[in-house]
Amino acid sequence: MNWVLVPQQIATGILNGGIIALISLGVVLIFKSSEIFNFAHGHLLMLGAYVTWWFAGGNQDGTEVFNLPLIPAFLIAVLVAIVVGLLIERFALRPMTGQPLLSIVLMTLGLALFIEGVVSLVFGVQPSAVFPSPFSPSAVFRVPFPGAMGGFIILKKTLVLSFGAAMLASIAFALFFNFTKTGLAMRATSEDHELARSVGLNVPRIFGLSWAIAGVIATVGGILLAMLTGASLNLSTVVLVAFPAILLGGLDSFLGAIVGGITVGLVQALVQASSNIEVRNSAEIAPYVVLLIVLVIRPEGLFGQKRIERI
Amino acid sequence: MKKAISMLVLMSLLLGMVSASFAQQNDVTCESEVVVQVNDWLSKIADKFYGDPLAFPAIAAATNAKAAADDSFATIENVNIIEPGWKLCVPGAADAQTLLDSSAAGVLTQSADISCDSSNVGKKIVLYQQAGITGPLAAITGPGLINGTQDAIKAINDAGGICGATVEVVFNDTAYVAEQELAVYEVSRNSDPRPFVILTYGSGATVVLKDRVNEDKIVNIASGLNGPAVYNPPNGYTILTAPIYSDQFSGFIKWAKDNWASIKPEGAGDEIVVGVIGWDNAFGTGATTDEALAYAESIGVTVLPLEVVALSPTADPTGPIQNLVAQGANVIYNQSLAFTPATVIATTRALGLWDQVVMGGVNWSMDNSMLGSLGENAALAEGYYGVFPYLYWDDTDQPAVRAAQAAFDAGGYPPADHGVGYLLSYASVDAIRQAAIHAINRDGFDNLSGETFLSAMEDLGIVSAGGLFEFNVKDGNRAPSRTQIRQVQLNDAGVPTFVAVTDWFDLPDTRP
Amino acid sequence: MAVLRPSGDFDVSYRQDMALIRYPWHWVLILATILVAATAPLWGNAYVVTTINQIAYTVIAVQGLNILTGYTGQISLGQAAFMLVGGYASALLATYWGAPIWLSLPLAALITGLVGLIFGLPSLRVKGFYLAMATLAAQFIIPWLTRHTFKDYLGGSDGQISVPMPTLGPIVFDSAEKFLYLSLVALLITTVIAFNISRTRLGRAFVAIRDNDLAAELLGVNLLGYKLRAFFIAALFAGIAGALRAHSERSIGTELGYNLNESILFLGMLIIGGLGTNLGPFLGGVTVIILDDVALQFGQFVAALFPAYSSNVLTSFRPIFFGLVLMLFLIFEPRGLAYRWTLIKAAWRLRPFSR
Amino acid sequence: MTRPVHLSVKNVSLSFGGTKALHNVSFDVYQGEILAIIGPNGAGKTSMLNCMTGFYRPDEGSITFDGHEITTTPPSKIAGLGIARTFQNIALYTGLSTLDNIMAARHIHFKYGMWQSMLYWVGGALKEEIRHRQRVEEIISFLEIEHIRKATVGALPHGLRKRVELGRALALESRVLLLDEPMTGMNLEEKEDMARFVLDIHERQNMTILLIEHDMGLVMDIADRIVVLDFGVKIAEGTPDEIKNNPEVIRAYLGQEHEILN
Repeated sequence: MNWVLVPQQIATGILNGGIIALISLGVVLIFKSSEIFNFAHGHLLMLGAYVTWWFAGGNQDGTEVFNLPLIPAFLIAVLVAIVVGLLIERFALRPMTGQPLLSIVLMTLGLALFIEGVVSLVFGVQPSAVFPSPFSPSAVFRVPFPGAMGGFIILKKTLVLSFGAAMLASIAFALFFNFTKTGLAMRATSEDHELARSVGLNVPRIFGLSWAIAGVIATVGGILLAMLTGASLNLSTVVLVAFPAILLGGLDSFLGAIVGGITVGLVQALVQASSNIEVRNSAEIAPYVVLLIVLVIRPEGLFGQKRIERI
Repeated sequence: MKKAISMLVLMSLLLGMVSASFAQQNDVTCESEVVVQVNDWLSKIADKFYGDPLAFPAIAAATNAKAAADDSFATIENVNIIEPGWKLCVPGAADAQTLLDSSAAGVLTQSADISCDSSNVGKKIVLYQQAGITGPLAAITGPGLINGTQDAIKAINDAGGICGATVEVVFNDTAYVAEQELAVYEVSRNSDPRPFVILTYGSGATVVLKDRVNEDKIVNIASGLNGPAVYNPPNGYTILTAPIYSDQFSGFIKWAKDNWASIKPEGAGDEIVVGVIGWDNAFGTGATTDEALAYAESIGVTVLPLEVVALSPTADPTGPIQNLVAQGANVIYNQSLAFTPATVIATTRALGLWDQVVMGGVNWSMDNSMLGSLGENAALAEGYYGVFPYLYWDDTDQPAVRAAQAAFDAGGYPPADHGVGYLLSYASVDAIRQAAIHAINRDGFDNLSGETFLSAMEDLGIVSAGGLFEFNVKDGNRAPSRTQIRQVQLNDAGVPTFVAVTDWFDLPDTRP
Repeated sequence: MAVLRPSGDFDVSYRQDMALIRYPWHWVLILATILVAATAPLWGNAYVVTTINQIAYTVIAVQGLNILTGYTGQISLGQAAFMLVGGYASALLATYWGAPIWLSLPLAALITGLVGLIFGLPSLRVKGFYLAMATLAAQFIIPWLTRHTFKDYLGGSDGQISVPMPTLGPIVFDSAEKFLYLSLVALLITTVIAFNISRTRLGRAFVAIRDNDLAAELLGVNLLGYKLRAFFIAALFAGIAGALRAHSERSIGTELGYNLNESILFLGMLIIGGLGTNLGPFLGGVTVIILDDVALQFGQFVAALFPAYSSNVLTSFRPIFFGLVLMLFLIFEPRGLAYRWTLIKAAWRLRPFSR
Repeated sequence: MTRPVHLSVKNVSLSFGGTKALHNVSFDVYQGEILAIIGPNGAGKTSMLNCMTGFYRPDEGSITFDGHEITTTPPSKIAGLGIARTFQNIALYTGLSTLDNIMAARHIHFKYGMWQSMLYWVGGALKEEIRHRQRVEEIISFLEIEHIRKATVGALPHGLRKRVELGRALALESRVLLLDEPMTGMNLEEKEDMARFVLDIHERQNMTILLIEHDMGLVMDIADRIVVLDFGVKIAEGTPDEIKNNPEVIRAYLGQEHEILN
C-alpha cells in the first residue's frame, strides 16, 4: 500500500462510487418490482445522455434544432426517458411475462443492442463531447488533509456535484418508495405479484411506472457521467462496473445498491493505491474479483435477503 | 453514393483547372499587404482576414507568386516558418478561394520523376481494401481511413489511372472482427488475377494475415498497430504505414532529454523520470516495449512501469497520475486516445500537478478527438506535447496534403473525420501508385504481382528493410520513422492549435 | 416432446426406440448436409469455405453453451473467454511441445474444461442472475490474466501470440480448404457427443436441474456435481472451438475478440436456434451469421440512398438487426427455429390433415 | 408393534427466522407400514418431510434411517440411501417426456459416468440405458400411463402428472416412499386409482409409505397409523381408530369434526 495516496483515493473512490450507486439503484428498482435484471440499463443511460445533449444544442456546430440550457434539456430528456421506459415495458417485457429467466436476460440484452444501434443511427458513432457542464473538469475543492499527497485532498467539483446529485436522487427515490402511496404499491408488488393483483393493484401499470422511473434514474446518471466525459456510445459500459456493485449489495436492496456502488468505487480506487504495479493495473477487474469472493462467502450479497426455498 | 462523390471530385477538379488557368493569366492582386509581427503565424493571419485559419495556403501561394516578380515580398518555403518583418500578400477572398482550389487540384504526386513507359488503357488494376465501417472500432477511428483511400483512388482514376489502367477498389467490411478479416482475405486472395496489394486496418487484421500474406506473396499495406506482426518474420509482405509507437515514445524521451533545460518543470531536477499511462491492450502497451525501455536506459532516462487506465470514459486516472508523481515522474506520456488523454489532462490540472510534469503523448492522443473530448474546456490542453506523424493537415506545402484536403472537402465529410487517418490513407495510396508505375515500367504490366510490387517499393525506397512504409515526399523521406514534436498552444482567439516546436527529426529505431 | 408418428411405424426394440437416426430420410438429410459442407471448396468460393469454417467452430461453442444454458439452465456470459483459454492452450502445446492437432485439441479442451470448473464453483451457492454475474466475472478476469500473467508465453502486452499451423502426421492444414475438413470432423464429433449427452443420464440430470433443481436434488441428483459437469462440458466445447479458431486464424489473443459481445452473440444464437435442442446451435449459428451478412448488404443499400448518413447507417444496422431479431424471436418464437422445425415436420407427416 | 423401526424422528425442531415450523417432534416409522401425517394447513407436515429428505436441516434433534444418522446428509445422498418422495406442488421436469422423467429418477441406479455418456456405444452406456428402460417400462405399465410415454409432462392434465410423479418416486426403487398430498386436486375416480396404486405398491413391494393427505376418509382407510401435527407440535399418534377419538385431535380440527369422522 502506498499510504500517501490512500486519503485521496478514498475520496475519489467515494465520489466515483456515488454515480455507480445511482446506476445500481435503477437496476435494483426494476429487479425488485418485476424480477428482471436489466442489462440494458447502461444503454438507457447512454440514450438519456444523448437526448439531453441533443436538446442542449448538440455539437453547437450550427446544425442544432434546439439550443436549450442544461436544466430544460434535462427535463425534456426525463420526459423522453419516461416514454421510452413505458414503451420498453409495454412492448418488450410485458410479452415476456412468465418466460424463463434466460429469455428475460436475453430480452434486455437484445434491447441493449437495439438501443445502441438506434443511438448510433440517430446521433452518429463519433463521441459528442460538447456537453454543457457547470464546472470545468479542472475546477476543484482543496481540502487540507495532513498525510495526503501535497497536504491536500482534491475534490473535482464536477465529481462532487454528481456525487451530490446521485445521493439526492437516491434519497428522493427512497422517500418516494417508502412514503408515498405509489411507492407502497410498488413495494407490495415487489413482494408478490399475484397477491398485489388480487388486492386490486394494477400490476402492469406499476411495472410500467418502475420502468419509467428507472429510465429517469438512468438519464440522471447519464447526464452526470456525460458532464464528466461527454456523450459517447462508450457510456453504456459503465453499467459493467455497476453490476458487481448491485450483487455486492444484494439484488433486492436499495441500501445495498448504494453501499455496493460506493464499495466498488472504493475498491477500484484503493487498488490503485497499492505499491504493486500489477495490483494497480487490475482496477478494471477488481470489482469482479471482490464479487466472486462475496458470492462464495455470502451469496445473497451484503444486504440481500436470504430466501427460504420451498417445495 | 460512389457516383455522387466521384461527380463532385470531377467537378471540383474541372473548376480547379479553369480557375488555375485564370489565376495564371491574371496576376495575383493583393487586397492588403501584411508585415509579419512577432507571434504571427500564417493561419492566424488567414483567420484574421478570411475567418478561416485553414485558408493560409492562399496567402503563401499569393506571396510566393508576388515574390517571383517583386523582391519586397518574402518567399515562403515552409508555411510553418515565417519571420517578423516579412511582407506578405493577402489576396481578396475570391482570389484566395481560387488559389486554394488550384493548389488543391494540383497533381497528386510530388515525384515527377515517375512516369509511365507504357500505356495500358482499357486494362484495370484492382486493389483490395478491407476494414470495419461497422463494429466497435469504427466508432473510435472513424471512417476517415477508408474514405481517404477511396478518394485517393478516385483522384488517380480522374487523372488517367495508373499508366492508363483504371484502378478499381474492392472494399469489404470486416467490422474489425478477426474472423471476418480472414474470410474477406480468403476471397481477395483467390481473385483472378491474384491481388498484388491489399489495404488493411487495425492490429486484428495485421496479426491474422501476417503469415498468409508472406505465403501468398501479397503486399499488405497495413495501418495496423501491431509491431510484432510486421517484424516477425522480418522483410515480410506486411508493410506498416502507421507510426511505430515504441519509436515515437523513444523519440519523445530523446527530445525531452535533449531539451530538458528549456522544457523542464520548475523545480525539477536533471534526472528525467517518465511515467506512461496507457490502455490495457496492444496499442496502450505499444510504447513501452522492451526495446524502447532499453533505449531509455541507454540515454539515461528512467521509465516507470506502465500504469493502466481502463478503456472507458468513466475510468478515473487520479490513481495512476498520483502514483507516477509519487514515484518521482516529471514526464507523463499518454499511450491512449480521445477521452483518456482528455481526462488525464483534466485530472492532472485538477490535482494541481500540471506544472510539475511535462505532459505528452503518442500521435493519436493529440488529435481532434482529444480536444473534442475536452469540449469547451479544450484550452486545458494548452502545453500538451504530441509526437506527430509524418504528415499533418497543415503541411500544405505537400501537394498530397492539399489534394487530400480538397478531396476531403469535396467528400462533404463531418469535421470529426478530419483526422490523421484520412490523410495517411490518402498518402499511402499515392505511394502505391508510384510503386505500381515503377513495377510496370520495369517488369511489364502483366507481371504486376506482389513480388514485383514489393521489389519496386524497395527500389523506390518506399519500403525499408524492416517492413516500414517510407513516404517519399518533397523534402525528403518522412517515413513513420520521422517525426515532429508539436505542442498545444492557444491562438489569439483562445483556440488550441497544434504548433510545431521542432523540425522533423529521425526517431530512434526500437524495432525488435 | 409429443412425438407424432405415422400409424404403423413401430419400434421393435428399445435400442431402435432410442436411436437418433430412425428413418432413411434422416440419413439422406445428414449425409447430404455433410456432403454439401465437405465439397464446399468445389462449389463455393473462398468466402464460403472460410465462413463454413467459422460456422463450424461457432456452432461447437454454442453447442457447449447449449449444454450449460440450454439443458442445465445456468446462464453463462463467459463462453467466449473460455474459447480464449482453449486457443491459448492448443497454441502453447503446439508451439512448445510440437503437439499434433489430434493431441493438442483434446488436451486444450480438457484444460479449458478445468478452468470452466473453477468458474463453475460459485454455482454451488448461487443461481440465476448471481451465477450469470460469476460467469461475467470470468469474461473479464480470464482475458485480463492472459495479458498480465506468464507474459513470455501468453504474449503479455501485445495481447496475442502466433499459433502454428496444425499438423496431423504428414498433413499440414495450411489453407482454409484443408482446414475445413478438420473443422467438420471436430463438429461431427462434438455433435455426436452433444446428442449422446442429451439422451443419457447426464442429459436427463441436466434437464432435471434446469426444470426443477430442488426436486432433482431430492431425487438423487447431486446438484453441485452435475452443475460442475455442465460447466466442464461447456468449457470443453469452448476449448475445442477456441483451439480451432486459434489455429484457423493462426493467432490467439485478446486483440482478436473473445469479448463479452461474442458471449452475448452465442446466447442470442442459442435463443434464435432453439434452447435445449440439439438442432438449435446449428440453426442459430447459421442464421445469425447469414443475418449478419444481410444486415451488411441492407446497410450498404440504405447508405447509398442517404450518403450523408452512411457511416451512421453502416455502423448501426448490425446491432439494430441482431437486437431486433433477438427480441422478436423472444416474443413470437421463444422456443426458436428448432421448435418451428419440429412443427413443420409434424405438419408434413400429418398432411393433408395438418390444418 | 414388532416390526423394526425404519425411519426415526427424534426431538426435531425447525424454525424460519422467528417462526417455529416444528417443535420437538418425535415419531418412528416402522418397516412396511403406511403412516399418515395429518394436520391443518401450516402444521409443519411438509417441513417434516423436507427434514427427512435433507432439504431442510433441523435446528435440533436427529433423524435416523435404518440406524444411520441422516440429519445432516445432503438430499441427493438421502435419495441414494433409499428414501423417495413426491411433492405437494407437482415438481416434475416439465421439459422432459414421461419416459425421461422416470428415467431421470433412475439416476442413482446408473453406474456409467460422464465420459461413457458422451461415448454412448462404447463403455456400456447403451446397455445400461436399455436395462433401465426395461425397469421404467414396467413402472409405466404398472401405472397405466403407456399412452403418454413420450408426451412432454408440462402439457399433461393434473391427475396424470401426479401419477407420473408417483412413477418417478417408484423408479428410485427406494425402501421408503414419502408421498406429499398425492391426491390433492383429483376427482374421485382419480383418487381411487391413486389409492389403488399406493396400496398395490405397499403390498407388492412391502414398501414403507409415509403419506401426507387431507382427505381424511382416505387416510382412515389406507393408513396403518397416523401422526397428527398442529402448529409444529405432535399432538397425537396412533391407529386410525385411536386418532378418530382423540380429543386433542378433535380440538385441533375444531369445526372440521365431521370431516374426520366421515
